[in-house]
Amino acid sequence: MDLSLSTETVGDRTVVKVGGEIDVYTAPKLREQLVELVNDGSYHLVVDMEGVDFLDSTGLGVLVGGLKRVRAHEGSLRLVCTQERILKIFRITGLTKVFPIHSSVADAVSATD
Amino acid sequence: MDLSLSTETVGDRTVVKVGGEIDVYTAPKLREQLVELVNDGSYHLVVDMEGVDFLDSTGLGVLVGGLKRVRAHEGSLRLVCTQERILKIFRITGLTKVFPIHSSVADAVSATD
Amino acid sequence: MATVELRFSPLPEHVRTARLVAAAVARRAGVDESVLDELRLAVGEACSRAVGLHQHGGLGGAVRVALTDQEKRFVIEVGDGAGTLSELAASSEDESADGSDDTLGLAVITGLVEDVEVGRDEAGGLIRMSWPVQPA
Amino acid sequence: MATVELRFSPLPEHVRTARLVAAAVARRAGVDESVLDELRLAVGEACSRAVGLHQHGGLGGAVRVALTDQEKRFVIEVGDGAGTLSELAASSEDESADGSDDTLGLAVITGLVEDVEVGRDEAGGLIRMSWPVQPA
Ligand SMILES: Nc1ncnc2c1ncn2[C@@H]1O[C@H](COP(=O)(O)OP(=O)(O)O)[C@@H](O)[C@H]1O
Ligand SMILES: Nc1ncnc2c1ncn2[C@@H]1O[C@H](COP(=O)(O)OP(=O)(O)O)[C@@H](O)[C@H]1O
Repeated sequence: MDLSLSTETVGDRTVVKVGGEIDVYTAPKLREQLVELVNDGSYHLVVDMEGVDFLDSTGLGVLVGGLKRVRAHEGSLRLVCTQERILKIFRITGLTKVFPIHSSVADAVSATD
Repeated sequence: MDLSLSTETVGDRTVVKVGGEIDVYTAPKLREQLVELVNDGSYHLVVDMEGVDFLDSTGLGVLVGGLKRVRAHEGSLRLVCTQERILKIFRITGLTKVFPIHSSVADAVSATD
Repeated sequence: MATVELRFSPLPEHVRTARLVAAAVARRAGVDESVLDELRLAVGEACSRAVGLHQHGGLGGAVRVALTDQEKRFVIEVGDGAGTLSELAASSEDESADGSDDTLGLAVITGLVEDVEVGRDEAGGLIRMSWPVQPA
Repeated sequence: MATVELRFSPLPEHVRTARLVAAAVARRAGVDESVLDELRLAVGEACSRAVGLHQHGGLGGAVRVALTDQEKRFVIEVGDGAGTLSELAASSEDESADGSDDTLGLAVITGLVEDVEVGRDEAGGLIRMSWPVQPA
């Protein structure tokens, strides 16, 4: 299955809803999307991963890249993820310490820490 | 997907309902079933192919083998099939001339020609 | 080189894998959805035939499926390693088999696929088939 | 010989095919359903890494995935043809890449798979992983 992407603005946050497979083949599309948002001045991103079926390290790399980009503008990148399978991948790579991970979009858009 | 088989007696006919894929891997199971029925004295068979998703020449070979077996006992082997994809395979191999093909089990069990 | 090449030991269960791979790679290469069913069936037939040859001959070795994405055609080659056996089998009628599978298999392939060549290479028989690719 | 072997030109799209094939063959070999997701991911990581090495090195050739059904283990080997490049890449930090994919990839593999060896053969790097098989 391919990657699907949609964005929505909620207050000062931009929610990127991702669906399908984020892998070595589709990750470039996600990277483009994140780069474009930052270039357009969206520095507070929420990536909603609830619709993601598959995530590999290329996808993780793109998310880390996105985080670096928004941080260069004092921004934030928060994830929404409750799928154990996906959370495990963040855990084994130590990235749960790098990304704030929320259990709902509502949580993520209102978070401020 | 694997092959599923179930049999039912309707008057003097035995209806074999086949589901799934009949291919080089699963065809032996269908062969066994047909051989067993003939050995048990069921010589008038109706093979219901409506649940078949995939059929290859190994499957055709097993049906032809079944036909030979029942004919050795003056029996019959009728097929039920309305799926164009499956019918095409019988057509290109000339087997529509060999098997009576019916559009419903009711038709097949009442056919006498 | 082929875009994707699959080799498998001559067992019926791997024919399913070959069908799966051929259809997935063909779809991705731009072969029309409407012919994917036929392609899957044709590849399965060619592989079943190769597996049968290996098994009848008591041969080890591998069946090879090469998938090549050319500009305008998607090419599938299925090669057995049955040497000269593959010729014998193609011409002889195997009376012991139900309904002479080998003849039926070739009938299905030639009935379904417009562009098909049944030939041979060093290892044994080689069936070459191709389908048009939609411009991306 | 491997039960099933896949070779593909080093393009990201074929990594999906490799995942698909590995999972299908492993399932059929009797690898437990509960680890198939991890197996799929690990194979994808190993293949992505191999594709990356070929692409960074501007190399042609092929990535090889060998699937071997042993008595009690299902073994997957992923080999690149990147020669000595595969060592360099494993140790160097690629600062231009987002988040150093190669390190993440290895972290995922070693985090997921209990039995894994990262080594090499004549052609280049070789990642060997195995999973238990349920008795049929
Ligand atoms: N066309 C195929 N190619 C490769 N693997 C397949 C294919 N179809 C099914 N499989 C895999 O084989 C597994 C077992 O299929 P099945 O036919 O149900 O097995 P069994 O014969 O062991 O009952 C399936 O769960 C699926 O992942
Ligand atoms: N894991 C996979 N391995 C091989 N082929 C796949 C896999 N997932 C999907 N495909 C095949 O690739 C086709 C195209 O997938 P998709 O990602 O939607 O393509 P595209 O990038 O062209 O939009 C699918 O229809 C499917 O048959």
